Amino acid sequence: MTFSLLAALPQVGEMTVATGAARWVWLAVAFPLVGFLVNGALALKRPEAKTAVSVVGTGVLLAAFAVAATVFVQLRGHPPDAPIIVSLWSWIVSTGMDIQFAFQVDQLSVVMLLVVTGVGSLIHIFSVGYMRADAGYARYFAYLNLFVAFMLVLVLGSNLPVLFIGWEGVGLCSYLLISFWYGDKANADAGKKAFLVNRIGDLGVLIAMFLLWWQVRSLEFVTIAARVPGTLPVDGGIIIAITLFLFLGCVGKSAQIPLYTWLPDAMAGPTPVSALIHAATMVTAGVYLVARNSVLFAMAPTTSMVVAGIGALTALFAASIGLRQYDIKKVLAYSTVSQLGYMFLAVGTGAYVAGVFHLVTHAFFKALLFLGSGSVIHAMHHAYHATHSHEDAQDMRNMGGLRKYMPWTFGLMLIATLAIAGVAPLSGFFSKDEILAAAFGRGETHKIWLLFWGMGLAAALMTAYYMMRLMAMTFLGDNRTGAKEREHLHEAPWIMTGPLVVLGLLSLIGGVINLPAFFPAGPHHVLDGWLEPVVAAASRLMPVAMPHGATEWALIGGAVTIAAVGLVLGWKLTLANPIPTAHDAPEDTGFARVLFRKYYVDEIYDALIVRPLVAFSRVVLWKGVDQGLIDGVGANGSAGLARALGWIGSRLQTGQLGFYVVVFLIGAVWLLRTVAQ
Amino acid sequence: MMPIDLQTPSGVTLALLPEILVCAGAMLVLMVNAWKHHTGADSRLAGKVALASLIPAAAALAWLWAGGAEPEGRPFMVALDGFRFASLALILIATAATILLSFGYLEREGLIAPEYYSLLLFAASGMMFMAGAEDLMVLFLGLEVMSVSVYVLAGFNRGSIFSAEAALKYFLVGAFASAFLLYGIALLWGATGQTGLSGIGERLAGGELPLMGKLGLGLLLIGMGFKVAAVPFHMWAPDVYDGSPTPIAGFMATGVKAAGFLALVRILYVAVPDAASTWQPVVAALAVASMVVGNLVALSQRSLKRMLAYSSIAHAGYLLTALWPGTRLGAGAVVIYLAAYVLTTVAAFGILGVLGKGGERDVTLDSVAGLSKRHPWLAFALTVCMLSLLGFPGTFGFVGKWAILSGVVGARHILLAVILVVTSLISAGYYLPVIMAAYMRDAGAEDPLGGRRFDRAGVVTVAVAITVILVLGVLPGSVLNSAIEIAGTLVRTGGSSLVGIGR
Amino acid sequence: MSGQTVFYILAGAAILSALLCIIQKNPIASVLWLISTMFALAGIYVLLQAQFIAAIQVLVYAGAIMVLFLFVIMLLNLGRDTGDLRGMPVRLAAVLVAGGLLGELVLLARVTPGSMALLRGTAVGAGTPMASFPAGQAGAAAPGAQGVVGAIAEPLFRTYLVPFEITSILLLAAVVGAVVLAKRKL
Amino acid sequence: MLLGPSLLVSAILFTIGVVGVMLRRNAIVLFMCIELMLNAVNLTFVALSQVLGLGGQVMVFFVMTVAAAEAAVGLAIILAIFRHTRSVDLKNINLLQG
Repeated sequence: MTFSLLAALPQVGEMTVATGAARWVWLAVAFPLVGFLVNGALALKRPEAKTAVSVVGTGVLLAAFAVAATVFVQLRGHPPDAPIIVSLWSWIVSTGMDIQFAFQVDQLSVVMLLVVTGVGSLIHIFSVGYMRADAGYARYFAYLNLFVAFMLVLVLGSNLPVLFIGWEGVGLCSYLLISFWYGDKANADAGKKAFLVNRIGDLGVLIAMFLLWWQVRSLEFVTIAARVPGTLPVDGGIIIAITLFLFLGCVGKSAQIPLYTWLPDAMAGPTPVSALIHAATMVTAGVYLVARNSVLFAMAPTTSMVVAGIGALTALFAASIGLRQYDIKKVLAYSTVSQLGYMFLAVGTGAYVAGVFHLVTHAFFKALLFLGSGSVIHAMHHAYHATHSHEDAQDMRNMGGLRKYMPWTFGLMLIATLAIAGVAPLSGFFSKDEILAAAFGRGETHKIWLLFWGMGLAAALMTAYYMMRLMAMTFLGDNRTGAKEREHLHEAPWIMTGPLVVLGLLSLIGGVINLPAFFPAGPHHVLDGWLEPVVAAASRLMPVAMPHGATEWALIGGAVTIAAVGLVLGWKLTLANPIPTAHDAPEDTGFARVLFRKYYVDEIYDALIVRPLVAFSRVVLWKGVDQGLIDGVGANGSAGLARALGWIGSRLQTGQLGFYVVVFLIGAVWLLRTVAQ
Repeated sequence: MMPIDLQTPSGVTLALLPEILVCAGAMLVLMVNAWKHHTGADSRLAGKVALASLIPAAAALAWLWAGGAEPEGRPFMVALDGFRFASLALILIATAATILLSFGYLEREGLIAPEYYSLLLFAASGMMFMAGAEDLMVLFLGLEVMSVSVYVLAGFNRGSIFSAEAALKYFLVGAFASAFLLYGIALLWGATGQTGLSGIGERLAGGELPLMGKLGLGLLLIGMGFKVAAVPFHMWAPDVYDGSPTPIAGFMATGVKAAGFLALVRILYVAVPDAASTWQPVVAALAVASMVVGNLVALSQRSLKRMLAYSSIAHAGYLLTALWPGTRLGAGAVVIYLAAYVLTTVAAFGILGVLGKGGERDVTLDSVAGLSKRHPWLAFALTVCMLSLLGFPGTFGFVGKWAILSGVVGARHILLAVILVVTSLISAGYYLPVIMAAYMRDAGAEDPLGGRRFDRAGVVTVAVAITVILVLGVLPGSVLNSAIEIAGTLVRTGGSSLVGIGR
Repeated sequence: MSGQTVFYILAGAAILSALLCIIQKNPIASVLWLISTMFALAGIYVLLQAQFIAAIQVLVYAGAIMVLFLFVIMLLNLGRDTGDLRGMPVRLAAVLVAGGLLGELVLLARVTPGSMALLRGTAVGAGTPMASFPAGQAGAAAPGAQGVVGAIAEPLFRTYLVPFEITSILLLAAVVGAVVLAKRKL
Repeated sequence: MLLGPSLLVSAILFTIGVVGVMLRRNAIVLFMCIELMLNAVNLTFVALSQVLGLGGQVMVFFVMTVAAAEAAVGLAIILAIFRHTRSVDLKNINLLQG
């Protein structure tokens, strides 16, 4: 039966044949890929050709964006009834298995396409200014282009294996980019950590994939969505297992509890990388995966609750760590983790559109914040560089009063701060409000969602606080950089500020893509309508009751108040006392110290998991088996002679044939006992 | 269709033509040796003769395969089915690649003894007998021909104490394991009265294996477990690979392992498919142990050669996992994974061969640091190898892992699938640093290759292997199909129902 | 003296010699005890009606192969090697592991011709290689005639032709290999 | 027919050979213990051939050939290592490890 099970069932689920621009969607992947090849070749052969690298590196992204825009226009003009599948070639075809290398063009993937190429283009342009002086300029752009190509494969893939190529690929690029400045061991370690933690998540995706194959005999998203509701029981063990394993992948990639620790470390890479990969695109892949498989998650309410719970918890937890960080990028890193938590709260609640909406607005304002911080670090770095100082260019305690020197950066980052804090009518306000309202509305079906909503609200307060604290410490008050350095502080060049302006505009008005009904002006619920075909099936399975009328207004009032309170507190408390520079600052004490040390999570993981593993391998395998058994059992001190000759690597492999034979025989005795039973 | 009567001497000759031609090649090389025996050019000539003698063997194989040779009546002594032909093709590929990679290596290391190539061909013929055996006696003798030749090849670098030690260790443990294997054959024969694999299968059809047969099967598995370096019978492998000349280490990791697995598939799927409840737990346990131990210990290796040795142990674990289901898909997965593994490993050992000298024992991560700057193509090839061994999507290795997982999940052993995935995640911990070092670390002042270069044969071998890995990673369809088709020929000749099918 | 008694005496001698072989510190003594085991086994072969095998056991195994061992030991002048056994803990471990192995293999003692009756009836039936060759009826010969050289030669050159030819390759490969390794100068 | 007792003797001799392999450090003696194991298997073949026909005796013949081939190569390998270390004691032969 196993084999006949593999016989291809007819593909079910509607799909549309590609026409017009959609047929050429693969160009969006091909352009960055070509960029990677060209820049890679330049990196190897002529790394000094920086102008060519800049033109190619950003040009391919703009071209990809043009493709995305064209496809978007086509879809807008003629909304297809079902996803358009652009099949490029038969990838894994064998009896009973037909996996096409195919792209799926529908409303959701186009949104992602636009975000990745659009925000990606801006960040590429910014990088031209930011990385210009770096020796590895061409290599940097090669990796960045490759990353975008993989990211687009991820969002465009029409089935899980193709998505997985992108999923693994972005992980690999992330690893390469985090450890871009590999000379510093900490950076290389951060890259390794990111890769390994991500692989734990990837494991989940792989297992989910095989469970799906086993149960549904297809890995095409369209087919899965069509077939699963009829074949698997709602909230049954299998569907819960599948969705939980998928979510494990999301937890790894999107840095949720308990696998979030890699993301703050990932800030070791260049700042534009943090903006592109660790804020705007790759880390949101988990949210995308849930939205893409919304039908599966809607069929597993238990998993959805776990998703929402983990999301809410992460939002709160990460925000609280952000309260006491001094490194400007670390604050933003924890902020990203926290905002991703919001997105998972949304998709776990069943508000898939709200999740995607927040994903989009977050891409705008978080990219802006990261790039803005990049400008600040750029300025600080130059200042310290000019005076040969070795102070930390990223420590906010060394900043202060930068508003004077960098007015554009200040203004634009302020917009982003207000947006992330949820001040009406900026983009973040609408998306965050929609998530919180959905969570509150779901409280009617299960009380626990009220708790999630409360956690989201508390996280909102903290968000407003730490963001304002960041702004106050960086831009307000007196400057603490140092007298000599001060004169070297200046605004970044236009090639860097330009993208910031665009992002500022988007952060400002980004909410327009999905205005709520109560908003006095503009078209309402555009994104809701746009994504309706994608999430309709899931919404029917798991409807979201949005609050209306007085409740709605009360919720909005509460949220805005909380944002305002947070902002004011952040501003006043931060500037209430003079801030010592990083050099002179006393150690934090009490709970502040716990927060600064990020709840000691890294240390706890280290103590609970890493060190026992190392200790196990060292003590048991080496000390116990080798030194104890081998020496103790008395190979006449041969181990000593061996050590003198220089031991390499594993200590169990003693080189003693007698020991090998004993191991062999123990295995043989065990094996014979097993078969003789 | 081309029925061949294996009962007649002429039929057997026809069926064994590829093996016979390889043996003839070995003897031809010996004759060339008798006159030309002294210089590097002589050695090269012997290599060329050896390589050329593979061509008629391959042609004979192609003729048999394309003609659809099949036994008239019952299979006898030697199998005649698609699975054997595919096995022979794999072994011929591994042998040809090893010969090509040996040209430059032997000259550089001053190993001027043209007998090398003749022993290589003897070993190849042994592998072919073994993998295509329809009878346990043929299997045992083929294994001995292979082993005896490889024992000598491991110690071929007579000036090196490491090479001598590798040969001694391999020989002593190998002979020890052979005794187990032989005992297993004796008991399996005693339990069934048959040495023919399909004969055993028929005798057992539907019945239970008597105790003597179970013990025999267990002992057989021990012997084969040694040959494929499965934990806990693996301890020899790192030391022996380490001490052997690098092309030979590659040959052991590819040819010997492939022959072992192909023979194992034949034994388990043709002779004892009905005793699956006896061997499946053992295979599963060996698979898990190999995957865990191989990958974990590989993490702690500094020398790339030893790292590859432990990695080959881990890959034995993956292959055992592929073997586990006992289904057509399982046999197909073994073939496809072996193909991916052989190609990748041949290329990896080939690259290793130019990275160091004097046996490559001292090649570490530092040796590849900054390789991309000076030798971008070499670094690229190394990267592809590591990614394929890791099972990264887009490489042939991924397709192989995919096939294994499909088979295992299809046979409902989720735990085994999970362990395979987890351990291959661990393997990222030692494959990726190689890529890291090649691309991201700065080279020292000296050229990492120190003037060593691939000769043309080496470049062609590695380039072809890398191209195939990439092309089949992207377009694996036809290979997957034919692998399953090939597996179908084996399962059909088994003539009895397989576990998994029918559930 | 019945055949059974002789068997047990020879079996005891074989086991005792084997034990002495593995515990003798002097390699030459080990070789001699191993040869003694082989002679005892040859005796058992005669009892089991395998006279030809008994003959080549003495001629080839004890006579040729073991003499080769002896020769190499003498050549390397290893006669006075002492302290050749591993230490006490290893001995204990070895005995334990071997006990486990023997505990499993000893189950074979329960096998009787009766328990194999099912096979006996079909041993030379359609399924066996021996019956495959029309002329290969040797297997059906009476047990008493089995020791005859011809009775073995028949299947060897007919049924087992392929393995027989492979042994020729094996010997050639071994000779080439031995020469490559042992020759002082190539 | 002495089938059971023969198989038992064979198992005992095989085990003794195994013990020897574990116990001995002299490569040549260790190799002799492997020969002992092969002899034990031969006894199994001969004993079973009483029931199953002459095939078993033919196999013994093959096993002897294999033993001869292994002896040739094995002793050559031992000679090769002796040239390097002036000893065949396995305790000295552990350069490869880790």
